[in-house]
Amino acid sequence: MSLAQHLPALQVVIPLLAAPMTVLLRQRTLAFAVALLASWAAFAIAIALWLQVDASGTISYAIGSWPAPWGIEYRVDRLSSFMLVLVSGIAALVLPYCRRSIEDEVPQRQHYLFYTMFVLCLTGLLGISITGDAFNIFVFLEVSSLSTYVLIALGRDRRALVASYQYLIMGTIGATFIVIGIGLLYLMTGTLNLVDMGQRLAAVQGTRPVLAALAFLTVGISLKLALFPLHQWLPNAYTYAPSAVSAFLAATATKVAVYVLLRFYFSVFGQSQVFDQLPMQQAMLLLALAGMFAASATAIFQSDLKRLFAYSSVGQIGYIILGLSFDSTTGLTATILHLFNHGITKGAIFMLLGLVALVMGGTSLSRIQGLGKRMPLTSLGMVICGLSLIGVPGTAGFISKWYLLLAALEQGQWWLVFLILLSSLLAVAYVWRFVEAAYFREPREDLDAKATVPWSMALPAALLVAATVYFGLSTAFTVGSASQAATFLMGVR
Amino acid sequence: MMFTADDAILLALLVPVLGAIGIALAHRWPNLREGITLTTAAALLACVLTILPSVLAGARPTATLLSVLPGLEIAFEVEPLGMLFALVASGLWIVNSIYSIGYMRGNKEANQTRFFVCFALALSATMGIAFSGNLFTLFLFYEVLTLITYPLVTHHGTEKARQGGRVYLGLLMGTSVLFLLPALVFIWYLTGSTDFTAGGLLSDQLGPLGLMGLLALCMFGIGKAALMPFHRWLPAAMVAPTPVSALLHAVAVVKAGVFSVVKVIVYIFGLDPLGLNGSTDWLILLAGFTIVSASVVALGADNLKRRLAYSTISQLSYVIMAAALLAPLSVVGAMLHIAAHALGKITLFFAAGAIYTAAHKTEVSQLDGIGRRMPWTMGAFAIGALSMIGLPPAAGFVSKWYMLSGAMASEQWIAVGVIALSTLLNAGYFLPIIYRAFFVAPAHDEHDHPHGEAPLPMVIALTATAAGTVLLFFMPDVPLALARQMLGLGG
Amino acid sequence: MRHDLILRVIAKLLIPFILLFALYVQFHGDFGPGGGFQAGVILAAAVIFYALIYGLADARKVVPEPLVESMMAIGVLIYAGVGVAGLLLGGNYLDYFVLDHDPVHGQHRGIFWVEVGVATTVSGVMLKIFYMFAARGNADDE
Amino acid sequence: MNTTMTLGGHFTYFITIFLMIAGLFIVIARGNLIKKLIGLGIFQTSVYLLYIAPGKLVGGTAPILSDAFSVYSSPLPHVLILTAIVVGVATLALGLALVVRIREAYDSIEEDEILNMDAVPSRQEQA
Repeated sequence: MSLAQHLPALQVVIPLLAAPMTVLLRQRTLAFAVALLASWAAFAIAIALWLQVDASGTISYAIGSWPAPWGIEYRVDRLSSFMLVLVSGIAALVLPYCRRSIEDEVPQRQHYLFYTMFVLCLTGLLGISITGDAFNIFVFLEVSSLSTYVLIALGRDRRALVASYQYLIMGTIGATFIVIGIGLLYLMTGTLNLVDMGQRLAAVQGTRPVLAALAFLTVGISLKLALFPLHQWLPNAYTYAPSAVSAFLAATATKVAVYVLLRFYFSVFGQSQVFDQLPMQQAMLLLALAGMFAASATAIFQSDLKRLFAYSSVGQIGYIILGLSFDSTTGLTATILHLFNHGITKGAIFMLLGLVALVMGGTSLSRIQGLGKRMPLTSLGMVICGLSLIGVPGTAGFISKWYLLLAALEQGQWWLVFLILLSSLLAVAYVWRFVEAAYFREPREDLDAKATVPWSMALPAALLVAATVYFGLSTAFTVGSASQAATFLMGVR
Repeated sequence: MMFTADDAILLALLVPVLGAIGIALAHRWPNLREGITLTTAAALLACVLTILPSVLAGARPTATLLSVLPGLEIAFEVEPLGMLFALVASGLWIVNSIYSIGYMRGNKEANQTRFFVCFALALSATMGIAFSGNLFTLFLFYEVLTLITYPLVTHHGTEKARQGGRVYLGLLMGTSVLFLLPALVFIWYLTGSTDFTAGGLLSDQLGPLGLMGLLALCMFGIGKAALMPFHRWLPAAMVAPTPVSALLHAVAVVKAGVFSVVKVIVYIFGLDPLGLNGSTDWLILLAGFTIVSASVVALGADNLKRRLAYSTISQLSYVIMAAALLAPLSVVGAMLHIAAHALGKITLFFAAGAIYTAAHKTEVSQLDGIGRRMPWTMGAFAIGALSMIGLPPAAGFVSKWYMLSGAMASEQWIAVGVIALSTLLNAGYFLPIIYRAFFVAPAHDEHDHPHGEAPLPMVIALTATAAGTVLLFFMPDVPLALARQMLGLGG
Repeated sequence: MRHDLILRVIAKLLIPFILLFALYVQFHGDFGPGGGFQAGVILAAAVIFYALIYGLADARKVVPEPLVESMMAIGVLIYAGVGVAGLLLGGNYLDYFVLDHDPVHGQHRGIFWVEVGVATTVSGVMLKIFYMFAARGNADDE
Repeated sequence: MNTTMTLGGHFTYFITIFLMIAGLFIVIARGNLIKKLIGLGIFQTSVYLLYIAPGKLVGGTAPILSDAFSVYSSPLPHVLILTAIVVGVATLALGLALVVRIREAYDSIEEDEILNMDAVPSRQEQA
């Protein structure tokens, strides 16, 4: 028996096993240790899987040895291996960060449950990325969503409860839409295996139930990925959740939802069906543009940094969907790239904001005046990540914007080029609200720094900031994976 | 020297960064900090000078840092134009540092460490622009320069300074992202590369209209060149301390702008392909318009720094116009003008700063008789003004000469007319200042207080640059040699 | 409700049978309708019934909170453990065929333990939910 | 005749859609947090029907192997929906738990009141 052969199962099982262990141990340090080990193991496995896929192509793993169309299949292809690396990598960084971060933000006796929920959420997200079964996607989606609701509700502000409730309602509606879509597909094809489903759909292409399924799935997933105007849950959820949770969610949750969308569009429906039968391209384009402008413009007028960057996330999701709407390999590459690049950038930003919240006692713009003097390195990190959001060269955000522009140019849509760039100027505006407050206003006298910056939080944040710069300069991994995944998806059918 | 010219390129980028770190670490000891600044400046000049001989000999030192995407490397290649720019910038940094020390201390400015750190980093970015081997690298450092100089512009942190900073950043970042970036992506899309190529990177991928459009994107995208209507940032940035204005106008920022313009025209589009179908006619007209209208605004400006700022806008467009003429002679003129204007304008700003420090005066109308109290300062100012107007014995004469010859050779009579007209306007707004300073009796009012010259470091600095202006008139060998190198005319 | 004698007596009589029925459903799951899920709920129902009649405090003495929480965890561990056992014995994850010499026996064995896990977790979760809601807001009642 | 047959044959779908719309309507239109959850429950339940109804074969029996029967209903939808029901229960439980805590924190379970309560302090914060 070789261990390498079972990596796809272990990818999900290890964090899944860690969840009950943390409950059994009850003691927060032990629970933390278990969660940490599990997330690091998951990251190692994800990298190993990525290497395997890179070397020898798609891996298929039959759960319970039931062969593919009947049993549940775990399927690791280029796209999912890339997602696995992103999700588990962020988790591996956020977990050590959690320990100190939640000390102030979550009651102590709930700490071990926090870790339980965290690894459960990780399990769900990894499961979505790895499974090749439509219904299994729904199950893992709910595993991650339910634990997310709990994690958000742990925020110390009472508004966290309302935010969590709203997210629960919206999320459940979204998930139910997804189940309806899957159900309709199941009715039409009699299978739940994604690949099998894709092959059988060819026979019933364009029939009304299939189109209805497409519509239901699109709306449901769009709710989950916070596509404008289905994004209302997101700003509150990110604002009031504990910092570590905001960081993890901002970097992974919506991204995995985008993955699900890509998976259904390209592996199941096939790009021709999605874009020819319904005016998806135009709809996506419009919504993406609306998101890019409306959400970014809203971000400018926020007075709390967490909320500001939450709106910015909605805007950035616009870019991700915009890449999809091009219906070209370059556009898809841009989508997948931005998925990753925006994930690490936003993760870093929310981690840094956690530090700010810890030291300054909050993240409102009036509180962080003069931050450049009090927390010079943190502010610098924020600026770097802000530049990545704008898309300044030398940062990860530039690379994805580059591909987005390239995709627009390929189709000769100059007006889109300028719209993309105009909206990144909006990003300049909201990032500069932070810069001006942090560097060109004097610190408030009445607020004292509450704590020093603990290295267990600073180090993971610094690593992510460094990654933001690194992936802006060295793109072999990101662009390589993304373009391979895009070519793979476009060539599926 | 133990290292080759190739290494010196990377070293030139690294030295200011190391200097900046040193400055930051030494923030408690101002004397040590300033010592580090000066040492770094000297070391940088030494680095640049080690590259000079090989470039003069016709070599093209290169260095590649890393490849971001296929055909999109951060790569450096020193060619004559960049060499000249680097020489000017690094040379003037030393002078500017001496001056800054006097100015910052004389005016008891806050946040001096941040000031010197950003200054050093800005120089590193400038070196990156000067030595960039492709448009992507240039763009990268161009943006870095914008960001690094932003804290310098908003140095005072007042509402006015923030406002100025917003305009500065908004215009520079806005134009570069909105116009230059798509141009960059488009060029890469067309050719799979952004390398600066002798004779032009673009061959025949585009029709005349497309070429014109792309040129327009590039020209408007390089907002630092202050081509109208994207010139507003320069006056807005005048809220900064004077050494910063000197840096912006003479050493790094605007020069980076016109340098990029020349580079793009010569190495991306190529003189010949552009000349074939007259794609630059509109640019000549626009640059001409900028020259004349900026001069007219300068004529009416009472604030000294504002007048100088509009003078800069008009002088920058000389360079753009000269490059747009596409005649080899005028391109030589453009290169020379980068050096000549740098020396002249830095002198003028130094003088303005010295007047502010010693006499706390900012308006032209207050300067009656100041030349008697500050003879060195106003003497240097006069030389700088001569250079701006283009009279001997100042360097501005040489560059204007080449430009005019180029314009005549290519029979662009509009350009000739613009140069002539603007020379008159230049004289119109500079000579009265000199006249007031030396020949009008000082008005006595109660606010006046007795003062002499500015602090010694400032006087030394401005005298040095004034001397340089004169020196360049008599010995333009190095810039000329570099210019001929660039155009392949032989040394 | 404390002194409602009839209810108390009936509860005492009924609860053993409810528990027995839970076990029946649990073990009959192999052959007919039933299984860990239903059994777990019935098991929890017995305890909830007890709590309704005798009060939450008494129920907590019988089935203490930490036990409930552990049940939730242990059930999942059993389930996942069966999967890992399949892994260790040379099959894929959750592979029942390899759990015994004979694949059919292996199936039996695998399902049996999985159902045990399900029953444990389900009853744990039901009780936990009940405890949480019941304890809310009337702490002095306990 | 034909239409009535289709209507009759598709009656499960009509019920499904009715439940779906009704549930969604309650979620959107009601301000009471508990009622919203009830609406959500109805909405989810409609989906169970959507899955299970097509699995039923006329004349088929429960899928328990026996010599007496040869036609069985499809068991797979039931298995799927069993999972979905668990998920639904979990969601409902969590939602209710949140409502309990919201009530403790705000002393209200009406959405507009809660939003009003939060709007005021945040304005003060900005001032």
